[in-house]
Amino acid sequence: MGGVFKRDLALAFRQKAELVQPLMFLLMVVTLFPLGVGPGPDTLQLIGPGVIWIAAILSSLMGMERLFRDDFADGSLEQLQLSGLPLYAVATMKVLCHWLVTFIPLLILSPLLAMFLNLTVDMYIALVITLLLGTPLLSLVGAIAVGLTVGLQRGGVLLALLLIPVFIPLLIFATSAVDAAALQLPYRAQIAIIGAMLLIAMALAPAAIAYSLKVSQN
Amino acid sequence: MWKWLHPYAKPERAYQLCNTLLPWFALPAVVCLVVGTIWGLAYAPQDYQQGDSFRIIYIHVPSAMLSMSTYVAMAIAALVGMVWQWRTAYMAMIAMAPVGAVMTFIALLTGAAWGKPMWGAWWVWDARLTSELILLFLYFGVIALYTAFEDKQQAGKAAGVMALVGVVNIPIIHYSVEWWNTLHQGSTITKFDKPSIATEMLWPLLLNIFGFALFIALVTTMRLKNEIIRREMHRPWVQMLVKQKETNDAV
Amino acid sequence: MMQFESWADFWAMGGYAFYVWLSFGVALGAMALITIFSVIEHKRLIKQVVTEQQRKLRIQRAQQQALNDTTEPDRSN
Amino acid sequence: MSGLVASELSCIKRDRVLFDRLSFSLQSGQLVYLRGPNGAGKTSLLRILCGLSQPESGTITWQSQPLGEHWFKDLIYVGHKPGVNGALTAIENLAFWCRQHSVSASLDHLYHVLAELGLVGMEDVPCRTLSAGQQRRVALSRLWLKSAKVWILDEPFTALDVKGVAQLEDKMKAHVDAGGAVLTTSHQALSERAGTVRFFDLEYRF
Repeated sequence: MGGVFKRDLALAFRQKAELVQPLMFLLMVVTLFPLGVGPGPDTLQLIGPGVIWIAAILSSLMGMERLFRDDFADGSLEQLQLSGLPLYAVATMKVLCHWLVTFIPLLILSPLLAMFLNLTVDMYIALVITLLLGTPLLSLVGAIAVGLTVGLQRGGVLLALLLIPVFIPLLIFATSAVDAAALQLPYRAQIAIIGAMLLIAMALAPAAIAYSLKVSQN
Repeated sequence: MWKWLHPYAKPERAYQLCNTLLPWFALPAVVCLVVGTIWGLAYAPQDYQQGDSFRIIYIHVPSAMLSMSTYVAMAIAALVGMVWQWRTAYMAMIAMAPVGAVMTFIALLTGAAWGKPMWGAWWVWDARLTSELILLFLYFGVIALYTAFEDKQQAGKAAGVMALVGVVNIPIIHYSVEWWNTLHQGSTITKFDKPSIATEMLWPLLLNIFGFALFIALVTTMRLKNEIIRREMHRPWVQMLVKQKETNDAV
Repeated sequence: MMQFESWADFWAMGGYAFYVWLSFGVALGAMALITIFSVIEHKRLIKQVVTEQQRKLRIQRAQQQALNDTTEPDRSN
Repeated sequence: MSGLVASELSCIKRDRVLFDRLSFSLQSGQLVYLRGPNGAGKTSLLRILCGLSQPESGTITWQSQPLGEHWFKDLIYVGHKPGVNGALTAIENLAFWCRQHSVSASLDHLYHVLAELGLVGMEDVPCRTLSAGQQRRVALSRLWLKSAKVWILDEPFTALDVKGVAQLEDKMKAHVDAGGAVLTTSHQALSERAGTVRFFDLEYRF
């Protein structure tokens, strides 16, 4: 199991372009908003949390395909399935690795985004907490859809079509937490709900990912 | 029940079952819809607040209710297909999807047409309308995934997984949208709440809900029949069936 | 007991005619469309099965023909 | 019954019946050569026998038990896709594979096997720079690494040169003589080096 993790990390760092591109995309999308709606600090603060979260979801959709695409195409996934290791565990490892290499850089980038959009310190703290809890959810649920579309030639847009509606609750609770932080209100409830969703996903998603990969192998 | 149901997992038997069920859905559906709609439009009393515009309720509420239930039914069919490996269950699931999407569309449009006189705007980000819109997206996702696959067996399984993911999400979406709505509700929006609906108003509504349900069942059976033929085209029983039909038509 | 005094009243729907009839019209239209599409599709599929059968028949005949062609020279000799 | 036994297998792909009620068995000491025209379902059958995909109906047992961990332990499958990641080197690919399949092979042994397959000097370059035949050799080197009872090989000779084909045939014969079993498909006939071959034919069905 550790082998999968190590290999995926090594692969991620060997294909740095794929790692960096979604991040650059994220940065550019966030830049578009002040240009589009005007640089008023209050406006930016108002839309900031939503913009960051929407950009995070979109950029994660861009890089999501990478999760199983190469392994499926070159047959490594077949060999993994025939190794006798439980597929759900292998899939979970891959998701964990994917999360680390996609979203940790995003977290590192987040202060810059917060500055661009004029977020207060309280808002930034709330944003980081929601990102920490919410992005694993993106990876886990996203992996199910990636598993389903991995065998298709043009899975990219379809993936977004499948996932965007599913991610709406996360977007709502996450932005509402940051909004609450802006008004100095407690936002524990939102965090708790995101945490609960994450727990449900952690319980159900691995089996669903394994199943969807099996469907794709058929 | 399992023993009784199992033979119908075979497409051929399922097709026969569809044929027997079809008239039982068709006739009551038409009767319920016609009676319910005429009753609702002409005989039900006016709402003292909304006047006659409230009559849209007779299609808005049934379609909104049943668009959700159809999605749940899809997920149940997918689960049955997954657990017992029934090919027909997946076919039934995919037969339901377009009907459910149409119901969602009707619910959205009637919601907008109702909203215009009530709120003064065609589209208001009301909790129920927003959930319906997201539900429509979920339907789109399932249908798009199904059509993307060349191998329909695989397509059914994949769309089934997505339907299940969606059904786990529906309550969360519902709750989250309601949360979001109360949070951002600046102006006072009168919701669709039916304040103590009178019984004379209720009967046609119930009739129409029933009629819509039967209509969905009817179209689903028709589409299921199509799906079975499409998938079993090369099997002898389909060819026999068509031949029989041809000779019947000739006579 | 009908709620409206006259037919004109009924069609006017208390001033909400456009919204009410739009809703009912579109609902009816959408439901009719999906039913009609399903029926058309059924007919199309049946036709497809028939053409499939005819194609199979043609293939069979061609094979038979080919078989006859190869055996005929033997007979003439 | 010991060995790999499949009974009453049916497979439907794209709503076409590839095979129906097919029974098949593979015993130790057998080299079975699966023949059939394109689209007859050779690859589908192999993948079903491996346990990669599920048949429409029917059962498969290995040593009288349904396919499970004990089967994967005894199986090497080399499919159309080599299962070699292009960004990793041959050594990395093989080391990872060995670890996944709980095969303990030292680094020296890996180098040795790759050398035997004529890949000296290509052990530590990214696999995407290798030619198709060389990648195929990397994939096939699994046969040298894991001691499995059953080999299921889907078109193993594709892209191999004459020497490679001969080497693989020798390896297959040695495996069968040692009591192993091989199930393979190919578009070219096996030469005599491979030893006695049983044929199993799949027909194209409409």
